[in-house]
Amino acid sequence: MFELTRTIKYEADRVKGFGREVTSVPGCENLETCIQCGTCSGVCPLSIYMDYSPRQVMALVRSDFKNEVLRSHTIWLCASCYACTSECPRKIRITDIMYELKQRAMHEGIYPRKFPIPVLAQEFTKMAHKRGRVTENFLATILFLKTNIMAALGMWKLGLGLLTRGRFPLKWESIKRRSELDGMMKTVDNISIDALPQAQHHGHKHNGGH
Amino acid sequence: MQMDNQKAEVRIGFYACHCGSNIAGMVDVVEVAKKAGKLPHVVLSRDYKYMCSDPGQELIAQDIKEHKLNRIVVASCSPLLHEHTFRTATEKGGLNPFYFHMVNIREHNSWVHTDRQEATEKAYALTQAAIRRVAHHKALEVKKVKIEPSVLIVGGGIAGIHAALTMAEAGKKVYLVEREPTIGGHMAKFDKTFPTLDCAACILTPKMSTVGSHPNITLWTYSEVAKVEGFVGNYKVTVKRKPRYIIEDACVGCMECIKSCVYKEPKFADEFNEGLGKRKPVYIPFPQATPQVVLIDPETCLQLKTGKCKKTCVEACADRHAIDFNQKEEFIDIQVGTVIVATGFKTFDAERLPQYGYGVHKNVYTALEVERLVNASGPTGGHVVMRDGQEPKSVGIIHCVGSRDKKTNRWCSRVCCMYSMKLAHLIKEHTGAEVYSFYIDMRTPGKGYEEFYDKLLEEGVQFIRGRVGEVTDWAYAPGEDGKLVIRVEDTLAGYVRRIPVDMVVLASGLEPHKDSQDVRRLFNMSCSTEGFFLERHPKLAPVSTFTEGVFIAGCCQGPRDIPDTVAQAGAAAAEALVLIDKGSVELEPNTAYILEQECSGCKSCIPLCPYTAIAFAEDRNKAVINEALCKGCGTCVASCPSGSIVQNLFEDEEIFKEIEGVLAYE
Amino acid sequence: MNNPIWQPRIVAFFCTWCTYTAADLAGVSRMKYAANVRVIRVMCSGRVDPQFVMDALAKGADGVLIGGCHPNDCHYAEGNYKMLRRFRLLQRMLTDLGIETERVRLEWISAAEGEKVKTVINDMVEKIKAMGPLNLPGRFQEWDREMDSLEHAATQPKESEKPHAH
Amino acid sequence: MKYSYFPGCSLKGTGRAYEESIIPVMKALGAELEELDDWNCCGATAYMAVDEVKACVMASRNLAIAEKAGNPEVLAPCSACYLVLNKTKHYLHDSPPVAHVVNQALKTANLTYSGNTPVRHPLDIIVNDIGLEAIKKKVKTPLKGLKVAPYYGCQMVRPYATFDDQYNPTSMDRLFQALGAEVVRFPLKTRCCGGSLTGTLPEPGLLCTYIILKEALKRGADVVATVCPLCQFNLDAYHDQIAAKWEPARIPTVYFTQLMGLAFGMDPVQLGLQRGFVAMKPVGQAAA
Repeated sequence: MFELTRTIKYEADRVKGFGREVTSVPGCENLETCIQCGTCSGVCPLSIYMDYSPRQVMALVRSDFKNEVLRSHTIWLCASCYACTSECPRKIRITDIMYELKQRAMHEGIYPRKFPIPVLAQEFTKMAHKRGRVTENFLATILFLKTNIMAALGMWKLGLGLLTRGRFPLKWESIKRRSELDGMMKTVDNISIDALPQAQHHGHKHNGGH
Repeated sequence: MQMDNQKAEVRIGFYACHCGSNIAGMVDVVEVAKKAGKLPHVVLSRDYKYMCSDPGQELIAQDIKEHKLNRIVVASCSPLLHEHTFRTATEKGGLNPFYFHMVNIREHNSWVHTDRQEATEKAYALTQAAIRRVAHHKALEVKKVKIEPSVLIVGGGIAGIHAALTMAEAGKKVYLVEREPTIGGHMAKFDKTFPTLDCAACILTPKMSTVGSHPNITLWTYSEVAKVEGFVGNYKVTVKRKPRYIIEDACVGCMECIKSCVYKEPKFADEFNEGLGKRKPVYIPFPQATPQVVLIDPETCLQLKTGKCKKTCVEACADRHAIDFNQKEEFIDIQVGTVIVATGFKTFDAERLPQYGYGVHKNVYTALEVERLVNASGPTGGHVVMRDGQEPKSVGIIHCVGSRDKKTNRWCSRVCCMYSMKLAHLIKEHTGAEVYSFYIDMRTPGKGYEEFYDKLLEEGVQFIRGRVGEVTDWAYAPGEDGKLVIRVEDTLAGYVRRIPVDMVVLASGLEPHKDSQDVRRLFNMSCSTEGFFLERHPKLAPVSTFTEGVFIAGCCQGPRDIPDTVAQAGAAAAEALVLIDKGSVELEPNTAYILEQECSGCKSCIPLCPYTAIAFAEDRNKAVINEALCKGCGTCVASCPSGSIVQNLFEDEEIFKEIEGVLAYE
Repeated sequence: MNNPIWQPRIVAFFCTWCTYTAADLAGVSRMKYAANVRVIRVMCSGRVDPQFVMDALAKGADGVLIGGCHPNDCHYAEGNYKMLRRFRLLQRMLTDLGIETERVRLEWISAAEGEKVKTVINDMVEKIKAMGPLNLPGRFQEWDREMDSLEHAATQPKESEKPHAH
Repeated sequence: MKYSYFPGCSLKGTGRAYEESIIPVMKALGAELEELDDWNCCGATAYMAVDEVKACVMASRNLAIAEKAGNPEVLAPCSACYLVLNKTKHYLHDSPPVAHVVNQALKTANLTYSGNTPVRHPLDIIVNDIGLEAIKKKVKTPLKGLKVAPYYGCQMVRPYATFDDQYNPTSMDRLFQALGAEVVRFPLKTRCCGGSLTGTLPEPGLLCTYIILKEALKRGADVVATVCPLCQFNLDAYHDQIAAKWEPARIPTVYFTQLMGLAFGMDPVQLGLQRGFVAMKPVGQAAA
């Protein structure tokens, strides 16, 4: 008993213009010249866990398969080690493209929900925004509560270890001038980067906050 | 010559070429011709489909006669392409060819612009400039230069060898200059040649020895071109002969000196075997080296280094007296009519890609090293044994090392796919090892090449499409301990794979020599952006350069395989033969002369001339230009404070009129 | 001057061996660039007389581009150096005349650098567009008029006490 | 020499030992670290994934505060902070629109950014400015017999590698040799430690960590030395999980500054060495 799935892609599956949109973001231009050699996947320490290899992500972006790319685990598995960017023979800044795709996935709200990595990014951002600093152990606690309560229980031993070694602060770290940072962020919210003259960034900024 | 047109009425004929749609597609040539027809002195203005065609040229000749034209302007392609054609047509009409001027509205206009109105406007402006200019043209006479019936060939690889033999067989005097102690180049190091797998030595060495013994060929190995002066037909070349500490004429190649050297065993890295074998300080690069003359390496020879040696070699040489420890660098001047540059390539230095571990892991080899390993006359006698003494059971060949990579060399080196497959075949044949070939795209465009690929597939070579990420010696999975592990995405199967192998072969790409820029300057050639020598035209003049009489052949122009190299060498030889057999070459009459009545005798022009063509006549207190020495750059003209120097074809008045013309549009 | 579609006029002097050939290469490679440049071919950049440059500006060019071989690559050994030396003098002269030195540009472009022809021309057109028209012929007329009025003033004793027109 | 010191969040929490060792070591070398006033989180890799403009704003607040502080250079010991601050500098330089927004935001806090204060890693300063000769002079108890696997991680050498080779960095190798230690050839010196994945997706994250630890043991190292608090945490804190998943790979992981402190004859507790999960064998004392 098994179910067959059709894997064919139709032209209607493409979101035409998506590839161009990504490659027109500064830093992502070279993607157009990808020769699909697979060096990125070959050097990526995490490619072995990815649903699409980094090389495939490049091909999918270029061919406008927006939904496939933004839903992929690959972009979230990228740990930003920059090995691919360093090695790419076409000088494609693959890590930056992954960031670009992460931002788009967040913005479109189509990232995998229970997947802990985008949740971490969200929570991290929230904490950094609110307090100006990140207290790692609290962040980890929140993360586990949101994604996998069992994992949190499994980590109690690590927490205890950190505590006894003085590496588990019991109070929140934060900056003194929280309102200053808040004001800065509000300023950003009020400027639309796309409305700026000579803006090279294309309509993907999402300064409206989350 | 012709009647003196100077005082006669100027009657200009103008022709605008459509060049099919090449020009007419972007420039309204009909409009340009129509407007040009209304300009002063223009008697006749036409547009025509293809001016360079026979009927087009005929049209000019006819019109000159019928309409009594005495100036011709053609607006078409680049003068570098067809100026000669139209000058000939002008001459055919009975006019001095230098009453012609050409307007470039294709390369400089229709092909590079996108707005029809702007392009047309520009074409008309350039036309006006030419029409104003041509009125001031004068009848000139071309200079003919005799061509010395000899050729200098730089580089003794297969390209140089083939060109030398072709020219020598045609009865021309050939000077073949090679930097290394022997000719043969890279090909001499190869074992087999793809795709036929015939033995490289078997097909090359007979040609080498013919070069060595041919009466028309003077072979100077271990020599370099130091200086080149003059121009087509008459190049004066200085060749530097490095001391090999052997009197070439006296040495018979008996190699007794090598046997008797105080070093009983070969001790020093052998360059010919890519450092895989050893040689003595006195050595011959390989048995079939041409010339069959030994040489002494001053870096390792005891006598040359310390002056303290028993000189057993001299004893062994006995009364031949071929060894001369006092030999010095020598410079020889020769006179040649033409030059063929065939300086070849250098292989990419694999250490520049540290992720592949060359120089770190001893069982990582370059392809050229493996050529020596599989070669029966190589350091291991043709046994593929690695630096650790083992025969490999599994081998990974990595393509595109230093090719198709924006961080190193952008180009495809063209030969690596094929030679990698050849090595895969040979390694399999010699050792029965499992061979993996990692490629980005398999490039086999050549006669019998794709069939060779087929053969390799049948032989069971594992072809994996993916550029290798890294070669490491850290083991993770079972079976990886003590091996070199290749990590790669198998892009066709869709998996990242780790493949442990005993030996890694890096298919290094081809690149220009480190000193290619110096060679280029020596012969006044151009380089393309990559550093390979630039041909005059990529399609129609592939072995010519921008310097008249200097031709190029082989990999110095770009990566290519042996068949293409030989074909190109033949072509270069043929081009050189054409020049020589023609006996003379016509030079542009663009030389400068002095208007004596204007010259104030200030001498400021004299040091400016790089050809010392300007002398000073003390008796008259005037500068004098020697026309035979003048190359026509016009630098003195631009610098003369009294305006008393005139350059033919580029007179001040002509250029001022051109400036006026290009700015005369509305 | 208020013409909204004003297009700069640039006269270029290209040496036949390097830059002219490079421009041919740009054509063969079908690169696209602005149509404002009119090329005059010379054998060597060393042939470019400063008078040519001044003459072009005086006749209405908004800029002049000189293209030669890279240093050490001159077909005639050192014509490009001679040009470079002259170019520096030329720039001083332009400054004295109150003309922006960026209007006259010297570029080394080898026969292989078709791409550079494109970028240099596009860049120069952009920059001159930003600077606006030079209009030397117009200024000459203005100066002529001033000179006339001065001469006029000098020949008319009655107005001689008047201060100069500006 | 006085440096503006940007500790980053980790050095106040899980990476306390890094701060505890770097301050005395730098002091011993004559360099004073002045902590940036009211610094905030650099944004790390996570913020970049959400909003790159805001990430730049976060980072640039620190850069602007540093400019105000007036010291010629900023020292950022955490590789992630080092990368993010430098990356932000590149962004602001390359993208005028982003720079515009950032400058607007800074203005509301009475701050300005000119881009003139370099952000440097302490390893760079120690090896290239202070120099190995000066360091050798400070060594009181050479680390004789200690085999160190130098682990550089990714973000210090990639992609803005300015002071060392990104394929085979050697700054730490040379440093430890100067301290008298033996450096093992470590092919994984720039391989990723898994970054924040160890916390989010244990399987892939911990595999990265496990591979590095296992190889260090195989190469005969006594200790792994790091330049980054996240690397140190990943290599140090998950031994139980690694042992449960694969096999034990117990080897201590310390900061390079801790090894320097030991060689300079400082007290291990003062250097925070007791904070590691795997204790380091006492060295140096025997030689002293």
